[in-house]
Amino acid sequence: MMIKEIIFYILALVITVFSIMAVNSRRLIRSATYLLFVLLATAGLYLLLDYHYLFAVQVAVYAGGIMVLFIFAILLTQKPGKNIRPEPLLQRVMAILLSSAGLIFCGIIIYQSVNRVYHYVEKVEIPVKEIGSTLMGTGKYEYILPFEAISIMLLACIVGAIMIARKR
Amino acid sequence: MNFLSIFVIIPLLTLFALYFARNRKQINLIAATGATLLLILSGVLTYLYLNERAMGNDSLMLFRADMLWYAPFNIYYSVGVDGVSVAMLILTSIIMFTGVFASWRIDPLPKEFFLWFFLLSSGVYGFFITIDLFSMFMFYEIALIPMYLLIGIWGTGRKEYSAMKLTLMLMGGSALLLLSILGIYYFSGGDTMNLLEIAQRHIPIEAQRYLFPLTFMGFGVLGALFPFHTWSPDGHASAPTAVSMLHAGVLMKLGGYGAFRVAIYLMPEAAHEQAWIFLILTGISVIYGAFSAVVQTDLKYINAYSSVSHCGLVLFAILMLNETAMTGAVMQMLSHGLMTALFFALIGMIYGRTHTRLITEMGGLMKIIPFLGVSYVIAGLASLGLPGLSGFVAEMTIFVGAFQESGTLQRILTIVAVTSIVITAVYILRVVGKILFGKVQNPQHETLSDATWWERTSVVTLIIAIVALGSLPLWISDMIQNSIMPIVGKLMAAL
Amino acid sequence: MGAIFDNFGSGVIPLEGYIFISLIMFFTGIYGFLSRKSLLMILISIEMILNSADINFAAFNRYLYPDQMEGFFFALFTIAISACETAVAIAIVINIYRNLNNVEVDSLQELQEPESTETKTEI
Amino acid sequence: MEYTLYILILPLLSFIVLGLMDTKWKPRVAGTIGTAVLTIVTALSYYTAWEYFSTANLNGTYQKIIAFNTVWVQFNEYLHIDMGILLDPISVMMLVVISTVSLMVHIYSLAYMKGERGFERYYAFLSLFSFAMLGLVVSTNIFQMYIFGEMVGLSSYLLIGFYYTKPEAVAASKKAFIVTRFADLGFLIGILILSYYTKTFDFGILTSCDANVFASFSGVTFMGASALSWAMALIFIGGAGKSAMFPLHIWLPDAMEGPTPVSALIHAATMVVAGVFLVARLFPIYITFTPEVLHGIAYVGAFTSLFAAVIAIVQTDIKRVLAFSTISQIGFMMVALGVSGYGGQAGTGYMASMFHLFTHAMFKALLFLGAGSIIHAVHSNEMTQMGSLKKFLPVTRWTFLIACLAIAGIPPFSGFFSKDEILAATMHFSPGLGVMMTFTAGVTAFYMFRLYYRIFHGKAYQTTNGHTPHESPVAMTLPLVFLAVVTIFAGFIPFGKFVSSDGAFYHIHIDPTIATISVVVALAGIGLATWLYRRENDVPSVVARKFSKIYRAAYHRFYIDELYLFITKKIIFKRISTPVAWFDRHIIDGTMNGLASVTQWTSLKTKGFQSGKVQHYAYVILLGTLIIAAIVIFI
Repeated sequence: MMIKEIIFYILALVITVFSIMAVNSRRLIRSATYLLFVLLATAGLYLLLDYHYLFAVQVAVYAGGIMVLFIFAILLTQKPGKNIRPEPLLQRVMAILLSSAGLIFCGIIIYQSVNRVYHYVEKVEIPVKEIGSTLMGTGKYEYILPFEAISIMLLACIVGAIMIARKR
Repeated sequence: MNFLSIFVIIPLLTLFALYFARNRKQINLIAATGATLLLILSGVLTYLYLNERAMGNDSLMLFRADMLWYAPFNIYYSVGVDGVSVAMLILTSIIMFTGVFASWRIDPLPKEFFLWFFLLSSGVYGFFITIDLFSMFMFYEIALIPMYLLIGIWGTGRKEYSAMKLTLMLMGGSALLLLSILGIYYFSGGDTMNLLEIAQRHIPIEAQRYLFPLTFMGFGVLGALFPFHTWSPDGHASAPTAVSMLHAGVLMKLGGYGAFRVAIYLMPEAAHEQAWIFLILTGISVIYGAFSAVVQTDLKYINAYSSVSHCGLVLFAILMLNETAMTGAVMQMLSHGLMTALFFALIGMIYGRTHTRLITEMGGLMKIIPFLGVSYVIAGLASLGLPGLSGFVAEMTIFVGAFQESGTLQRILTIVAVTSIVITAVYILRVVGKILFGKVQNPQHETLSDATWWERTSVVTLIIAIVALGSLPLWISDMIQNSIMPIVGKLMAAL
Repeated sequence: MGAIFDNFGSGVIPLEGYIFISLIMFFTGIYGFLSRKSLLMILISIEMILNSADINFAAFNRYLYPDQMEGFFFALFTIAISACETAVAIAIVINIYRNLNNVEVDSLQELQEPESTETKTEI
Repeated sequence: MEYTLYILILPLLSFIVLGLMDTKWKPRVAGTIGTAVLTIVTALSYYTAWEYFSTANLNGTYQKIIAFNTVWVQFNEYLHIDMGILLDPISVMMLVVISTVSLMVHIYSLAYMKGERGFERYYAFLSLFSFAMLGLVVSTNIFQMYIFGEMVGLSSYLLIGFYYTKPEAVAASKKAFIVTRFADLGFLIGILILSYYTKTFDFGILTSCDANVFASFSGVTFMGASALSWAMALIFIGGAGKSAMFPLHIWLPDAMEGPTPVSALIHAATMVVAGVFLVARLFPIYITFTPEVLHGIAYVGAFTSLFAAVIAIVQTDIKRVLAFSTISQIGFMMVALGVSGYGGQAGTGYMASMFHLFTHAMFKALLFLGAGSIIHAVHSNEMTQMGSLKKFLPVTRWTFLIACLAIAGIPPFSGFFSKDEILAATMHFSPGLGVMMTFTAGVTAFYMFRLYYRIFHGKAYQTTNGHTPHESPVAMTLPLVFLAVVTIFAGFIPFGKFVSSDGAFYHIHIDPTIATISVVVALAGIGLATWLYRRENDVPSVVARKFSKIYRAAYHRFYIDELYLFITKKIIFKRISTPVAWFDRHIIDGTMNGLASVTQWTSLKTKGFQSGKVQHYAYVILLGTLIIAAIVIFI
């Protein structure tokens, strides 16, 4: 089982390194690329958790759809090869202070508190059929209502995006 | 619902009727009708009141009626009048009446002006007829808020500044009041807001000790208590004529009336204990206002400071806590209301002609506008306490009453207050001499026209009231005195 | 975190591992959100924050309540919503770019009270 | 005797009617109404006097009669102001004096004020004055006296300021009102003290000198003097203000800016003796309880008398000479009251004071009306512009001479008798004071004849632009003649029969020594004046140069006015009022404005938190969340 562990640590390393690089990069297009790596690594985590469907969605929606949007937006708004002006040092320092404070704070809490016995249940992959019926069902622990809400929201979102972005 | 409520309803009806008025003539007609009805009503009330008393009805408040308004806090709309309120209602009616005539040519927006004017007056009437603490407070607020717009829109000079200052300071006062009203409600048992009921109970002395200054100061702000008087010079100087009249004539009386009706009546022990602090302040007011008036050059400022001095005398007399002085205080409220309204009316009329209020730029007006000139002299004489005019009776009642208190502080302050009559003479005669007598300063003034009929109506009504009060004071002082007796009785019992 | 070291090499990936990764991602996103000026960078940071939440949902579901699917679906919906959000946000960004010719967050001042004009009214 | 009420009501009605009508009526109508009313009042007064002195006599003592009394305002169960009519010898005498002089002035003014702008107003004010003055003298209580005193002050103010376009007249009227008001302040405080202890305002009770009434005064002292002394001294200040006693005399010379008949009525005969009347009214209290205050009054009176007489010597405005002479003569009256005892022969001073009041009213009114006649002819007040007027104004000249002789104290004119009694009483009290008053009498004779000679004799009259002076019309000379006749014969009235300190009969008898001395002194004064001023010569200017310092000081009235000016302008205006007004605007109002500014400043500063920057908000939200979470978890 070592292989799983190794993969996990590799993914963790990738996420850590690339997320930090993503937020620090001077070029937007690089940031977007690093973000892509982060998202893909996350997808890898889902795979480790045996959520294959989630993995697929993550790759398709995030890494596929959203990233394409980002890249388009970046290409539309940025001149290629030009760095962004660095932000004021004070702002960055303050942001680092706050986020590291939050990190430490939450880390301590997790370190001290998460000691519950848990089981790792292996190989319990959720069949897509079950996912589909749960998503469409109306009973307890079934999700037709959010599903519909999301669908309407997506519609609204499409309309809204078109309305906002179109030329006047 | 009894007939006292008509005092509140008539202004509201007038207000409603004004909404349909189309031109200035109709507006004036409606406003004058409303004001006349109120004047008649106050006459009827006086007659009924005296009649009822003559028939031997000696309950504290006559024409009582209650209507539940908000049960959880025991808020009632309860009305009732005694001699003091009747006197105040007469005063309000007279000043409303003359105020309408004094603003016959108000510009711009006559309709809106009268709308606010009548709304304000309904608040004032409400305040005087109600005997429920909360309703009292509500009507008090109704009377204050329109002032902001009336000064801010129709005023002159630094009107926005003055309106803001006046409203903020008076609001500050009413914040103290709200606090004290809630305190009184809570400490008197928390089940009634009715003044008469609360008076029957005993508010613990510890509570009185801080509720009394709150109440007194809250009302004192409106009564131009030193050092909370500074809204008065600016406010009066900027306000339009009728508003100055109503404000100095009636609204400042709300302070005195409230201090007497709420602070002294409900908290006699604390009144005895803390009277000396406020006595000193009011003593300062009296003399300080007079001295300040001596060097002012703006007619309205002179009058505003003189109001500080005279209203200081009202609070001063109330704090003497004896029957004679308190009667004098109420008389002084009446007298000051009438004469200061007359003053402001005349100043407005003179200003409307000369377009200046600086006494250095006027002179010899007596020859050009004799009617206004003579009226101004009469107002001045009333103000400096000439026998036969209202000021004298009021001031003498106060002085004699105050002198009956044998404490050293009271003695000294009484003598200090008495000296104000000389200083008053100094500044009144200075103004009269400067603007009315002597040579005409500005050749353009030579062609000014004398008072029109509506101005005459307004001025003559006030003069008649002043002379009537000053030469036949007995009936009204009796009426007031009889109503003050129970309050003084309670005060004496608290000793 | 002790669990990570205890279980190191045992082949079992502890829950804390996932939580810590998501934690790092979350605060990196926060950092990006607070420190960057570009609207697109802010958006990228937001994506990271949302993503870190997704990881938690999935991990908790798998580790604590493996028989149920709440976390799973929540992550699913979050992904959908973040997609919507990104689409709209990017539309807005492009619109802003058209109007202002840049995408810096500080240049959005239309609704802000002007700072220099201190209208000190005398009272 | 209810009809006495009409003595008060008629002038009041006249005032109201004339005042309301103002210029709607022709001047002649207004004048006629005013004069007619006053004629009726005079007739009523005479009838009252006749009826009173013939009926109110009980066992040789005159009773006090309350003809009318009503409560005007009630302060508490025992203090109330009444309005009423009290008849006793002095009030009846005053009724006669006032109505006579007033009637004369009314008639005189018909001609004197003819064609003046505001003629109707003038008569209205005269009626008001008559009302107030008559009301004052018949007061039944001290507060009524105060009230009518105020109204007298008012009408004096209005009449002095009659020529209201003249700045001097306005200033003078203001000064008169304020100075008397200041004095009335003392009066009022005195009344307050007195009434607090005695629980009454009523003269009947007060002057009965019932020890029970004054019992509560016992042991009450303030700054070394008893409360009663303070009260009585303060009340005297009120009287001193009205009667122009030093140092409150300054308003009277300036009051001469008013029309001359007004000066005759108000500032010579009636209003200025209100103070004397007040002291006389309260005389029993003074003599019984506070003789030290009474003696103080005597000294104040004596000093004022001499002081004013000295100033009168050097004044050149004829009305001012008369004004200072009035002050001086009132000083005489005050001295007489001050030195008087109570009852019988000891009460000479009291009787003499009243007697002098009576005769002085007549001859001083005559002098003023005569001066008016002269001014009417010459159109100037300055004696430097007069001289040798005797041939132009025969009637005026002879009547003026009679008055001058009377005031100088030459028998058989009325002044002699009254002044002689005063000197006798003073001499009896203290020889020093007596000598001083005798000297003052001599000075009086001197300055009066200086006045007389400089007007009617001396240098020839310079006619300016063809205008020659001519005798005044009959309406003016008639009062002069009438008053002159009264002046000649009034001395023979057995005054002691009517007025005495205790109401009992008192027989005047003239002390030959004192009479001789006073006549000799008066003649010496007249002789000196004759030598100096009968013919135009340069002796007066030589003397004036020799004593230039004193002369100048006296001419400037010993700079008392300047002192007052300093106090009002420099102290009250500059040192008190201006700082107070500044304090109010800047400190008190500044504090209020400061509070508002602090509020505004705070909100301006805190407004920065609402930067409108999303990252700012996010930062604060997160920080807040963290802190709250930390608090919840760790604490």
